[in-house]
Amino acid sequence: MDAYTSSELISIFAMQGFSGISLFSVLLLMALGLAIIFGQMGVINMAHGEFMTVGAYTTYFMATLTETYLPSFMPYYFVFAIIMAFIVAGILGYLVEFAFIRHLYKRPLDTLLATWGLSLIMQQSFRSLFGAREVSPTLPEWLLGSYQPTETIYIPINGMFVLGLTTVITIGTYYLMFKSRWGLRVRATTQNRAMSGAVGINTKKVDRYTFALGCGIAGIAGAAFTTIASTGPTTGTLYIVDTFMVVVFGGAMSLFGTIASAFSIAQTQSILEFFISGSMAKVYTLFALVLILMFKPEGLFASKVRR
Amino acid sequence: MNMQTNTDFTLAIEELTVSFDGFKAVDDLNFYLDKNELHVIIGPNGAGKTTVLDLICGKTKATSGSIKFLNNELIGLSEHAIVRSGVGRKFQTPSIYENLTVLENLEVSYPHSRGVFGSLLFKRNKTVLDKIHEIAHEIMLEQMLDTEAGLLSHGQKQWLEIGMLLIQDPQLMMLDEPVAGMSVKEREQTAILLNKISKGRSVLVIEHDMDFVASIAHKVTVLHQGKILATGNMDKVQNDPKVIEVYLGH
Amino acid sequence: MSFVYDKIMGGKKGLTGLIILATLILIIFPLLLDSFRLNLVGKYLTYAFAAVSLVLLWGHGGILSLGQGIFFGLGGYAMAMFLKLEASSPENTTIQSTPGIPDFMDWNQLTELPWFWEPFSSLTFTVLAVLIIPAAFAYIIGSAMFKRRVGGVYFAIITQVIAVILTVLIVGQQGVTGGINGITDLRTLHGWDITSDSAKTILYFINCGLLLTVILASRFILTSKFGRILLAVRDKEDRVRFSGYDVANFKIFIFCFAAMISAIGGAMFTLQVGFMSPSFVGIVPSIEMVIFAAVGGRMSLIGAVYGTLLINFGKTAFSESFPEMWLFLVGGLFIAVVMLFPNGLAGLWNDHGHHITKKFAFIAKIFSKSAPQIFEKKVEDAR
Amino acid sequence: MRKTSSSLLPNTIRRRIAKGLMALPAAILLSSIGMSASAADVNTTGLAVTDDTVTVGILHSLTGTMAISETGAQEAEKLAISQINAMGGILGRQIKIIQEDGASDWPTFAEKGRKLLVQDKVAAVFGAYTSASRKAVLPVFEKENGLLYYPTFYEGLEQSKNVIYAGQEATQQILSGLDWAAKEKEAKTFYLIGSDYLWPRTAMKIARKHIENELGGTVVGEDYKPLGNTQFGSVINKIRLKKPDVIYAAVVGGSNVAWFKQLKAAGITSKKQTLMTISVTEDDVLGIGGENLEGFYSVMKYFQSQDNPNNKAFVTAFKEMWGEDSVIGDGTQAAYLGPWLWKAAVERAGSFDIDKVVAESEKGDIELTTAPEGYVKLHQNHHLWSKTRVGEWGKDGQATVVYTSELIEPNPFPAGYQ
Repeated sequence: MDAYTSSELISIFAMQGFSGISLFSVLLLMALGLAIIFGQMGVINMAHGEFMTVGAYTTYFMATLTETYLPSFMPYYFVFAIIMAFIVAGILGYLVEFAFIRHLYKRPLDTLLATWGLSLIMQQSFRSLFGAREVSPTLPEWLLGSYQPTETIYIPINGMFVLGLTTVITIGTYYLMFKSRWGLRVRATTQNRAMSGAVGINTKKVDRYTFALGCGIAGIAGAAFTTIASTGPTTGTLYIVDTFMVVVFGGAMSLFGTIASAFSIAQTQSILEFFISGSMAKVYTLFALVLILMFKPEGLFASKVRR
Repeated sequence: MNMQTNTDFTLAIEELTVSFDGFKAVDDLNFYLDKNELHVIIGPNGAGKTTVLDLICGKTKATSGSIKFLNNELIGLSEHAIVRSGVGRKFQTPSIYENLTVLENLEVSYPHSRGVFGSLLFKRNKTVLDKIHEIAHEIMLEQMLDTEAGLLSHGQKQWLEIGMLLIQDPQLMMLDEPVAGMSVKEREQTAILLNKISKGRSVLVIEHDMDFVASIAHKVTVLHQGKILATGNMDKVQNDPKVIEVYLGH
Repeated sequence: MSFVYDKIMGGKKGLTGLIILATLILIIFPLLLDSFRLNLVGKYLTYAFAAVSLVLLWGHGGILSLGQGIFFGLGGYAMAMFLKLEASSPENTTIQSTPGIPDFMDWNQLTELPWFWEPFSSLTFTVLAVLIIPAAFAYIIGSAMFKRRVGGVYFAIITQVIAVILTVLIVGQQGVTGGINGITDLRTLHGWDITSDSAKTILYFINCGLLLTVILASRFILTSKFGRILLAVRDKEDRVRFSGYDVANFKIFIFCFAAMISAIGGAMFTLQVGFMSPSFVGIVPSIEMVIFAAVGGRMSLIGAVYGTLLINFGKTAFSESFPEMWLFLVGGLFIAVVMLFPNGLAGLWNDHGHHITKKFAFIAKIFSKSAPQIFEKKVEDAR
Repeated sequence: MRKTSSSLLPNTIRRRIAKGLMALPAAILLSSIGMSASAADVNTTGLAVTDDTVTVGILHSLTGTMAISETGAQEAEKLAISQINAMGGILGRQIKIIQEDGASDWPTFAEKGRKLLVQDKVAAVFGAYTSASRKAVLPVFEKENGLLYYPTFYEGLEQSKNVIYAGQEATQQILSGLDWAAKEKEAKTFYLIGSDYLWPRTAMKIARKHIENELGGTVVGEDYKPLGNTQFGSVINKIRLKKPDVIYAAVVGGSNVAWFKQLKAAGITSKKQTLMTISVTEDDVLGIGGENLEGFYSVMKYFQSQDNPNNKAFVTAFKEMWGEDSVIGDGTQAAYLGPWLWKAAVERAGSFDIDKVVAESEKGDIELTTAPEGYVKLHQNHHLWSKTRVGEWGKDGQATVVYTSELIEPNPFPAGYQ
């Protein structure tokens, strides 16, 4: 084996640390929307991955539009694409809630089946609209490449971008759900529907907007992921299991739990991948999760409830 | 079991404490229940009444202390072992199997063939049916054996759950609010029922309805913030100044 | 006799349903369908084992397993390992650098058979393995989960993760498992050519026989006191526990039994289709199995078989006539089942006639509004 | 079939001529071109052949994860068939297509393959793409004696009577590319990375043996990621640690996109690092983006940019049929060869009978001088003689061919590489 200078090793160490953090921000961004929909509302949304894909395709659509009609706007379009992704996925979520989720709040396991059907329909819609091939939006120059704090350290800019975006969205979600009056209504509704209705909260409206918000965040996640991965009709299926894992492992009701869970899963996987070759890193990570969940079925950070 | 001194009690709870994230729902509780005694626990909301029942039947794990039933320690036993040793418990809201008939509800509660394979090979023979009819008669549901339990009135559901305990012939029966949601007439019938079933076993009841308590209780304990405020017969407790303060002060 | 009649056949109503099903799969299908279609039906009926297992587990026990594919796969792989060893005799594999081991091992530079493959050269061991390995695996998962009272959604998701782990493991360890390609090219069972038409027909009938037996055994369980306790656990778990039952044991038992049934289906699948691959272990097949049970009516054993047949016929028919559209139709069907017929086919069967027509009229209205050309045909078919 | 209407006119004329010729003694006809022999003569095994049509199957994934890659292949097959029909078909018969969806699901491939052979009695099937789908349908084709034209590069180690392999087997694709890297780039150390399934693992096995035994180089790392994996951060760091002269990659599908985007983001570009891949075609570039690939090399037998008359005609026809935006990758071109190879063999056999067509194909002298990739010849072992090319990707998503090998003999069971 070649000899390495200590500065090289430090650089690798730093970059490895960042790739763990980068995976963490990806997992967290994926899980945030679901933490609201599944954690707060109890809806097992198997189409969550497809809502991310909606965000990704929206970004692609915006990129194509900008490239064709407003090429000089290319450096800035991405920010608008993210907003559009949120709006489009949110509206779609709003409609889906209206069309059938609202009839199923009392049957959570049935939401799983219905949303699975929905995910099939959405996948085929993507295929019909955008074709079966993977697409990739042209990214603005400033999102490409890497930041070099020293000669040997390369920090991917898209990774930092996702990290930053995740931070903003997480803080935003926190304030919305736990500090704002609206969040109070959401939490009241999910904890006691009848009582919330009685004290004058329009629970139907709260449900619909909460679901739309969760889907909107999924859309943002999808838009952000166009910078690191691909977009195809079945992209969503790649994410869905990981997403559920993060939310469940963290303890479904807890935002902090979701963050901690994303962090521990990401670091475990990232470090294992560095030392173990092949797919086994994934197997070990998932296996550890299942073991822990068997001992702590309520998830890592669910608070003890007096029963 | 004769090594112990307090052999006379059906139930002996000593220094029992449970805390949820630092909040002590039951705090250093000492409580004794005699054979053939019908004891009612009263107290304001959040006093820890239901938690005490949960602790006895193993639903909640105690932080410290001891619960002895017929001189056997219950803490550490699993729920089904506690039930099999002779402790029956009715829940606050009637907890019956709505999709099964009254007969099937009682049959499921019949204390035989409780293992997996026993239940697969269980046969509904004459002994079983006789016992079911006997209990159904006692809880005034003999005419409704083939009715789906979900169709019963609220009061009848309460009786059915009591019947499901009775069929197991427990030494200690714990009833959490047995007359909640009942009509006046049903309350009277329930009082008679409880007086009848307390013969030959100990009964622990949680109840809010003071008239009902007065009509059944041999002894009353007032629980407040996880501690015993007063204990004794109904008159004594009702006139206790601390009790009056707790009830009126709120 | 009356015991058998009441307990297993399910009385007059149950017996009628069973006879209709038996007539359909044992007489009508073999008479109407050519050997290709009959083999297809045979393949679908192997999924019905898993659907029936979900009726027990989910419909009656309230335990939603999104991992029945695990057990279907374990059963299928056990059988495939036996058949593969037979297909890999040194004479058949002279072209390999190490003759006498399965081809995919040779491709992955293995030079000898891994130890855990050895016993699978015995058919007796294999048959036992098909039944016992999945049940034992279910026992481990079940004890860990149910003793700790993991249930509901968590159980569903954990079983799903286990399915993912197993898939990644099988794909990643391709030297000993055949990887993503699976174990392919299985031809003979003790010298009997299982790819011939006559063999396929015989296997079809064996499969039907096993399926009917499994339904009868499940009936027996459901009509026993165990069956009522299962329902009781589903509706009021605490009450059962405080009636002196060790609830976990009941759940573990039914989970193991369901695993065993699914595994029989998997083994029959391997025999009839001639290969096994990780695509039967993962999430997608596992969820599809739940859908089969849901479409049939989650409480009905026989309904599960019809649900499986209906979805798979539909899938094949749609994909032949509109290959680019079938996901729309299948997806729409899932949603419709959940929204409009929560009790599935069995529920429709039990409902009154006018009720059915009303519901159909409703769907027809929705469908004709949203996508006239595509859906019209389906509505006609459904009628 | 969208644009075949243009071929209708010559067809009807031809058919009329054929009908007129029917009046002549059969012997003259058969000896002349054998075009209008009756269905019974050209088909003794009950295939779906009538007096003026012959039915073939196309079996690719239209749905599921593989639809991405298989779209081009089925488009090319349809193009070739429509061109053949426009030329008068095969043995005077128009080719009819029955298309089935494999749905990216191997058992579905087996089911549909069996349906095409048993129910539709097709004379040939063009289809399958992944190794797994081929392995799934293979026993069916052998059992039912069907004929499959398999359109993509693959791991080798297989030779079935019932399959014609139109893509390269692994040694054809790999060896000369590595030789080129060792010679031109003076590469000594290699880092191998692939998706975790049979083809990349077999390809890497061959590459490793060649690097270690023939080139005197070393493999400094070998990694396989699960299919669909989108996180390459740790692997990229490992690569940085090992500093290989060449990264040798066989990552497929959606993972491929993530892999190249993350490489670029990590600052690993062609300016500093030689990267050679055996799994990127023009199709994949659409998803990956040319800017992420610029300067990296692909080893393929065909690139869309190839400058020869055959290819120009092919690209024009393909775009005319499937749209101006179409791109054509290696697998698409190989798929296009399938119907032509079949046509050549059928016409020489004078029959659609599978055994006769296979027998002609096995003579080892069927050649296509009109192949877009240049020239190919069918070897006795059912694979094609072909040239291997190294292409350097440009920002526009097209590759410049920087190296073309000699015609390489296919060798599905390479001694010393197993």
